[in-house]
Amino acid sequence: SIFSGVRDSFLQEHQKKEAIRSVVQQLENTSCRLVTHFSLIHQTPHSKLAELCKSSEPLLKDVEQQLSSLSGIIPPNHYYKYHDHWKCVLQRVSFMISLKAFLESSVSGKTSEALVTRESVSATLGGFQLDLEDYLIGLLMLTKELSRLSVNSVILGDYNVPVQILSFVNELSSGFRLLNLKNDTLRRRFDSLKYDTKKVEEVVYDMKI
Amino acid sequence: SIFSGVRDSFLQEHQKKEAIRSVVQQLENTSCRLVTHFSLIHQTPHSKLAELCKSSEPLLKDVEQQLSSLSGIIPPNHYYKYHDHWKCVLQRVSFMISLKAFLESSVSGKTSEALVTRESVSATLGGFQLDLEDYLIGLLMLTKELSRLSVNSVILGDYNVPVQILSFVNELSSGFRLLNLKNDTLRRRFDSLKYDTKKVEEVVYDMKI
Amino acid sequence: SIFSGVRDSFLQEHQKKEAIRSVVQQLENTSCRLVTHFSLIHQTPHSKLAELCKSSEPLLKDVEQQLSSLSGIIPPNHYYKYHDHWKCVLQRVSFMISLKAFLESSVSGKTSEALVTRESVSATLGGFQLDLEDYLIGLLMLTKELSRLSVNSVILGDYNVPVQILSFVNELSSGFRLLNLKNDTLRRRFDSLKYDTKKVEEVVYDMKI
Amino acid sequence: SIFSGVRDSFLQEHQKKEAIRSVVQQLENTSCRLVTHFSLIHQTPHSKLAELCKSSEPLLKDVEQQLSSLSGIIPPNHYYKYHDHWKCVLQRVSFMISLKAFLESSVSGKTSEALVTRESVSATLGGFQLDLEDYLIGLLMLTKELSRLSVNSVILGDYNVPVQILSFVNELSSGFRLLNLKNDTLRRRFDSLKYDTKKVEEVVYDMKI
Amino acid sequence: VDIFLKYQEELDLKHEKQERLVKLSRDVTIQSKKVIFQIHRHFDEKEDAGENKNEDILREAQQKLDFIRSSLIRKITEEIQFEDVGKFHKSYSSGIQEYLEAVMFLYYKKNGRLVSFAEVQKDLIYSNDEASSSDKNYLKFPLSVTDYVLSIADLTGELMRQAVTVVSNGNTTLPFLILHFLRDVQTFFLGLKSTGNYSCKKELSQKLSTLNECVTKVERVCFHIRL
Amino acid sequence: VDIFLKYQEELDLKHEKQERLVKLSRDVTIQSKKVIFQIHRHFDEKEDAGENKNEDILREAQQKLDFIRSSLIRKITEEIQFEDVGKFHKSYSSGIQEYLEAVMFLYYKKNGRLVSFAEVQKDLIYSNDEASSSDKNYLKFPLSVTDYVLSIADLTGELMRQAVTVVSNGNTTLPFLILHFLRDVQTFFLGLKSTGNYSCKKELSQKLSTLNECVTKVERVCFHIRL
Repeated sequence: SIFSGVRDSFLQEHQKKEAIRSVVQQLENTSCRLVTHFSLIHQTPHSKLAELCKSSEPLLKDVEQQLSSLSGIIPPNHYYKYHDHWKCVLQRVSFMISLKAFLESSVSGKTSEALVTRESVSATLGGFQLDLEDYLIGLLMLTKELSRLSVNSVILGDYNVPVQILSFVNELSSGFRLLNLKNDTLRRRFDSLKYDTKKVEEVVYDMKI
Repeated sequence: SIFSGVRDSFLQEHQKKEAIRSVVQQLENTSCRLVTHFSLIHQTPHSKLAELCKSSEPLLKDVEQQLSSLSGIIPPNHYYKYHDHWKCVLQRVSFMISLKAFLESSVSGKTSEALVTRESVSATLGGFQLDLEDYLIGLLMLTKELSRLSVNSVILGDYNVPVQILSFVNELSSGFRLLNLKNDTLRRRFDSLKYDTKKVEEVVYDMKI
Repeated sequence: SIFSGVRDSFLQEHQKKEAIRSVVQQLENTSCRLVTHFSLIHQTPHSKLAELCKSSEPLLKDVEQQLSSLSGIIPPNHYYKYHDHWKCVLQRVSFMISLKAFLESSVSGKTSEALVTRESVSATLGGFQLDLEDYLIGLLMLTKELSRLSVNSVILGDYNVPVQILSFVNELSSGFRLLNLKNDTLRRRFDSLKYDTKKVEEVVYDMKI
Repeated sequence: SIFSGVRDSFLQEHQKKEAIRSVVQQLENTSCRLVTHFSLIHQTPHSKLAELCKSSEPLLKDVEQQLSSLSGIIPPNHYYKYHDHWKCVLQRVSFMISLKAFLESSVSGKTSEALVTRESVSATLGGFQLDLEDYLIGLLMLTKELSRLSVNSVILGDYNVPVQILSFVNELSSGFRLLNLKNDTLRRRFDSLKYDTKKVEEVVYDMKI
Repeated sequence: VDIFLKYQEELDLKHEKQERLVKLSRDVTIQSKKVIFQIHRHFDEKEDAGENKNEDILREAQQKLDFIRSSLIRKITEEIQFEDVGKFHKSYSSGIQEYLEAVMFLYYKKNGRLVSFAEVQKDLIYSNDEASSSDKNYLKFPLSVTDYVLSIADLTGELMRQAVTVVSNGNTTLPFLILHFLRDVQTFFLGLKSTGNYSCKKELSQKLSTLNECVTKVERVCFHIRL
Repeated sequence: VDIFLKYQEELDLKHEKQERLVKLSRDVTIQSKKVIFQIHRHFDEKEDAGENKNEDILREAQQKLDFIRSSLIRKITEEIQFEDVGKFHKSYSSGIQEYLEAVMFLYYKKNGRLVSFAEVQKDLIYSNDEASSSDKNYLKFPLSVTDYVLSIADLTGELMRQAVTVVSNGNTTLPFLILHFLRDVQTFFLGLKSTGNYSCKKELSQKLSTLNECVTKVERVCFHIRL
């Protein structure tokens, strides 16, 4: 009958969503471990940051593998149909990857590599598709974290870091100002970027005095 | 008829709830007096904190007694049926007990005793059952209070306290990050822990400068 | 540390909730099938109702089995901790069992057996604990269904059924009025009982005219 | 100090409210019994209505006594300060008294006495002040009940009652149309009066045919 | 910062496309609603209004639907042909649901039963007259099963209204046919619910409860006919 | 039906009186807010702006408050003089609270402490110049303790703003005085809470939490002064 075909489609859809949910839950656990790992930056002296970044890589490998399982479930061209399921966790992972890039450039002094591109994040994710807005939200999470890091670097005696952060945050700000944002999540998070910038400026100003 | 039996059950249930409500109201009054008592920490110099803690003990005795009355009313196995009635007040009392423990360790310098365990809180409550989440929420209320205390200690000239607080709050933060929190009350309050930590960091930072 | 113990508790708690959720989901599916099954009463002539009731019994057996699995998961004394998880589905199942009892008494003419007791529902559920309020809410769902049945019986030409329903609903109404209901869910649903009664009265009235 | 005086006022206020609440709770029980008593009108033949009204009088005596206790608690000219506490129960009692008056006039045939005045209700309440809006809401509750009674009178074979009800409801409608109602509770309830009137008209129309 | 210029372009293009799709979807909604009203007007007529006039009205409705399909929905299809399925679904789904409702209503009126998913999907395949895409000589609108199902629920509301209307014109047969159909749909929805954690749980639950109300109303109508 | 004509009149009179009171209350609010802004402007000035100028501003504020009292609040008092206390309270309480806040703010500025309930009530007793009511030669506005308490909570917001302002003008003493005062108020509110199920529980809880925020902000100010 007409109805039974529809019912079958619904059942298949249901099973696919359950499969997605299961992989996403694993991803969330890994991303949680990543966040815990990188939360140590606020207590880690600059000389040990390279090591901290290095030791996060097995976790990023796990992420890559889990995303590869996820890719196996999503039918071609149906990324956005299920996007809501992994949006949040992907933003967080993207945030972690861009944080790692910033820290590594801070250590190496190659400021041109401080900002990781969307393509580069996606590559680290084993080529898993990354929505532009999710990548941008990840960057805004990064600036929030860096504003806090600028305070803690001073406590740790690393007086160079806040200056690097300020320059990076200023660059991001001018970038974001180019975008025509609608009144959505991105817009609201962008508003807090202004606040984060101000905080970093105060730290650098306090150090000058 | 069936309904006259139902009616009796309803009457008994009603009376039980009234009895619970009445004891819980007394508990709320006592917990309010505790909060008022400990609100003085923000104006009390470090040398007088031991005394302040000591003089809170009669109020804690009252709490113990009231909880013992409560235990007498709750039928066995029905703790969670009425849990919502005392959840809030128990969180607040647990917060007060963990605040007292922190202050005492700050005075004595025994930093290993700064964090009181759930078992220990429950013992202070005369053995009254304390749900794990309620204990944890109590700890998160504590970090909020301590972030405020770090500011006021500086006003009082006690420059050592903010450093103690920062170390304690950092310990708690790493502890909480171990937990895989879902999107519930605990999670939302945990987010404010990050904010509190940031505030304490800024205080220590300002002192350094 | 304190927190690794907490973490273990959280994991166990999480697993328990997942196990409960999984069984409850099965229960929901079965209860949905029960509702679908009994939705046929509105198209079934009175002479075939006995058969309809009979053929629902395998589904009720499934419910019994699933509740028995559920009992295996809930630790003793923790019924009310997780009550919210199965409250709704249990109300619906209780509704179905009391509907079956009413229909069977309507067929056999034994009006004294029209109203099933809570003990009897609980027995059909294999002895699974049934909260008094959940049982009563099930009865109020029943009156709503019966008010609809009174209309459809007339369409089917079964003119005796609305009279039976009116008498049953009146009995229930006087029962509920004995209870001193507070301003809660039960109270609100009781208000709709008045409305249902009125509808049945109008059907009987229309038949008289 | 300035504060201690204020605190005393608050305590006294609190005690007064507790006393009021306690009496109001008794009133609610009595009014519940009144409602249960008069719910029998839908199953009582016209010849027995006089008796039913008569036997409600002890309950009304209870109400009078409880309201007299209430009067003893309220300071002179402070009726409206605590009005919210007894508003609902007084509306219901007023509804019951106006229902009784209507039934008695229906039995005696003195249609001029069908509508009881506010002064008269207040007198039955032992002179307790009755807010105009509460009295009017009581009347609107009455019309709802009477629209249901018109249906049930036909079931009971009392074909005269619906005609009396129609005439009464029409009179009330023209009365209410005189009032300039704001967009409040009274207004919303008045809208349902139109619906009730329509229902009674249909019953009388059905009987004519 | 240069890279942000690229991001700016990508975001702007997406927003503009969303905007165009929302506008097209609104047009689809408005036009489809008109078709539904037109069919309702048809039922307002007495049953014996004459076959010819009724057929005229139905033919006109069919033409309007053909127009919606070949112009508006075709434009939507062109907009999304190279896009990921689902990326812009939210922007146009309300229009598509309204269109489906109109198609189903007309089809029910003509054939007394529900049009199948395959039939509706078939109508939404267009020949591709652009030379550039030589590998693919047709365009297919990606119809979603969820939209199809939600439209069925909306259809029941129209049929309920119809049952109420025709009875006051003295038609005492159609309400029973409609009741029968609505109960089939109700059983189908209940069945969907019991297949488990189906997609769009919340939306379906809402639709199911209004569907139940519709059934109850048509039952009242049939009850009064029977008495 | 005749009786309904009487009801009509009673309802209309009540609604009209409510309307007049709401309007008066709004005027009181507007005027009182102006006074509060005026005092704030005063604090914007440097501390050493000269005693004379400051005194002028305070005197002007006092005159405006006298005017509010002797015209607007007097009119309110006349409206409700024969009414039950509380019957129209909701219609005018927001204006009265704003007035009390202004009175408290000015009084704090002049005397560095809280004005008592009795003092505010005393100012709201008017001589009655109407010949008709010979038995009572004065009119008294029935001040509610609750309104008084809620206004104290609002006052703390103004004082917090003041602390932030003066510190940027180099005044490092006043913030500590204000902090001390706010903490007293905080303790008082906490004490009220522990006396039990006090009236207006919800309102007080809200005010208490904004009060806590004010205290925290002033603490930050004092912290930065101390460093």
